[in-house]
Amino acid sequence: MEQKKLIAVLEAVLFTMGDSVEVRKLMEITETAKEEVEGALEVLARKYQAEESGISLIRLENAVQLCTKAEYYEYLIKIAKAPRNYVLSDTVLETLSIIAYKQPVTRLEIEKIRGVSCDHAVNKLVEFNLVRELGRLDAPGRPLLFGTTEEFLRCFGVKSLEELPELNTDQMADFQAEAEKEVQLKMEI
Amino acid sequence: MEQKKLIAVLEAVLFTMGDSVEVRKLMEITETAKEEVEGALEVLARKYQAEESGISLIRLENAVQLCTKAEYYEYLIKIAKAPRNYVLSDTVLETLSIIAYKQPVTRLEIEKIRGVSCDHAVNKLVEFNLVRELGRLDAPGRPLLFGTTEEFLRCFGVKSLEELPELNTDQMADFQAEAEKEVQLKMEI
Amino acid sequence: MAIPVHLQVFDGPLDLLLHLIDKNKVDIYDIPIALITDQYMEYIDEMKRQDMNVMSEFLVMAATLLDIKCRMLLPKEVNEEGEEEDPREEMVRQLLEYKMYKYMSYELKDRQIDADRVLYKPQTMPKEIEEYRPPIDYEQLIGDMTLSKLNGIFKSMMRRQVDKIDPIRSSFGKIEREEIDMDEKTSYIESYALKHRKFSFRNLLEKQGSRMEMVITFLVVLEFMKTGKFYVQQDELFDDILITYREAA
Repeated sequence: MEQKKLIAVLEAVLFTMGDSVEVRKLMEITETAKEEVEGALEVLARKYQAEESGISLIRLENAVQLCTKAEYYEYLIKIAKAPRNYVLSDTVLETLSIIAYKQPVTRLEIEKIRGVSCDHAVNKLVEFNLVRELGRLDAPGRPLLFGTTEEFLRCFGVKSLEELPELNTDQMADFQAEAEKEVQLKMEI
Repeated sequence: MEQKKLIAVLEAVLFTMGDSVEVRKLMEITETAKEEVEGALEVLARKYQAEESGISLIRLENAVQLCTKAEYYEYLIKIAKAPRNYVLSDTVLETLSIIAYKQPVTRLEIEKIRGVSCDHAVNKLVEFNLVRELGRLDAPGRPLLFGTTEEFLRCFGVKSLEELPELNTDQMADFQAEAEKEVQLKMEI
Repeated sequence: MAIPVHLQVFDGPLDLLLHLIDKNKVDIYDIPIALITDQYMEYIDEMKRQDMNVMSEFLVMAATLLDIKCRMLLPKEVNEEGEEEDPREEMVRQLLEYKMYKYMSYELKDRQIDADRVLYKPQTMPKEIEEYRPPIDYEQLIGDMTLSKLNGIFKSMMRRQVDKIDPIRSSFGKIEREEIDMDEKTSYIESYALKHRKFSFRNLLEKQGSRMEMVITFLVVLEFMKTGKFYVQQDELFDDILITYREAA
């Protein structure tokens, strides 16, 4: 297929579906190789980057989706229904961040890190469709394993799990330096 | 408002609404005069006319709407027609087994057994037409009762629900006896 | 009227610990255990009225802190490599991990605020296409799942549910209050002693129905021993106890 037509087809499909569509699916219906589809998606994304465009193309792991540009929120909210806004308590957010970084993870592991039970938080996250069960761990009691969903990526504006804000050893060193700077009391036990 | 920005806002609004939007409404949102909005809509319509665009702007009386170009319908049909290649996850299978052996059963009962929310799994099963609503339980909140469908019988090669006998009352009694022996307590399963 | 005191709510023991470390501006790697433990205990004291389920988690941490405090006072332990071990090490590791995830959760929150400003579009399938209901490929969906496999899943789930119940605590059953009249028991034992003069403690206990009755009987015997009415004698350890009634006393 000619690239111009391919781009138009992809735009038509993404526009109609509204929801995210897997790249694999796009390859299937257009009977086109991965590189070509990816190339066309790139052109499309660049087209939307133009100032006079109000939409943009986002990536969610192996899928793509169209959405509005954040800067036009004020205008949109006057007419459109506000997006589902999950109000997540600190407890729930902490649990979510553990699941996001350690997935697949069991409840027990989460509880070990937080020092408190996490049943309520995990249930809330499953209810919000931010977290899902990934299966069961092959260990005594076959505990459930949890991981994040595509909705999670959308909700936090992350393209893929690799794109999660990193917390590396540097950051840990920062914490330490910070702590040391703050030390004003030297106390002996 | 600068025209480029106006065009972007209109595109974002029309995209997110999906449906038709009155020109008067567009004027209101952008606080812009009719001529300017009409001018911007024209630019937008021309932009979509380009070969590499899959959508177009249509006029309906005093309203405008974005829609998919008809020439790309064949690809949408491909998406719609493609058999969905889903697999049943552990989570969904567990929920299905509970519904099969304990029907009619409410969500709450399923959640009690699995220890986690089951909304997603039940919805999936209903979507797959393996499970259906049987009515409501005459209890506070009148919760929905779920049971298996004919499709379920077909899929598992069962002629009728009576043929699902293995784990009915007998087996349950066995479990209960086993459990009682182990922990010396009476339990309601 | 009691004045309600609002305590800052902490999200678990680690959260409270981090707060105390932060408040005292001390290095997380060099926690002054004595100070932090005291403040921690103070907080728990004020929390006492709260839900016991929540409390238990805080108490576990309190026990850990006290354990560390004790070990800090003792000579330093040395590991296989001959290095001195800091009793705080494990707790510091846990605190840092918790702090890291807490920090990441703020980061996520910021991202959510940004991402919330993006809107999506509902599906708008043209009518002509909407009529095509995507068929479900049941053969693929069901795969090699069979009824007996489904049955197996159900069984293992029911078993898991049974396993979840704590076999120790759930076997406690209901604790019922048993009313036993102490005076009645006392006069019963005295008349028994009058009748038998010299008798076996075991025989006396065998006549008691419930555990509670045995306990009361034992208490009454002790009481009579004290007042000198009973003289008890046991020849060997774990042997039966012989009780002699002494009227004159």
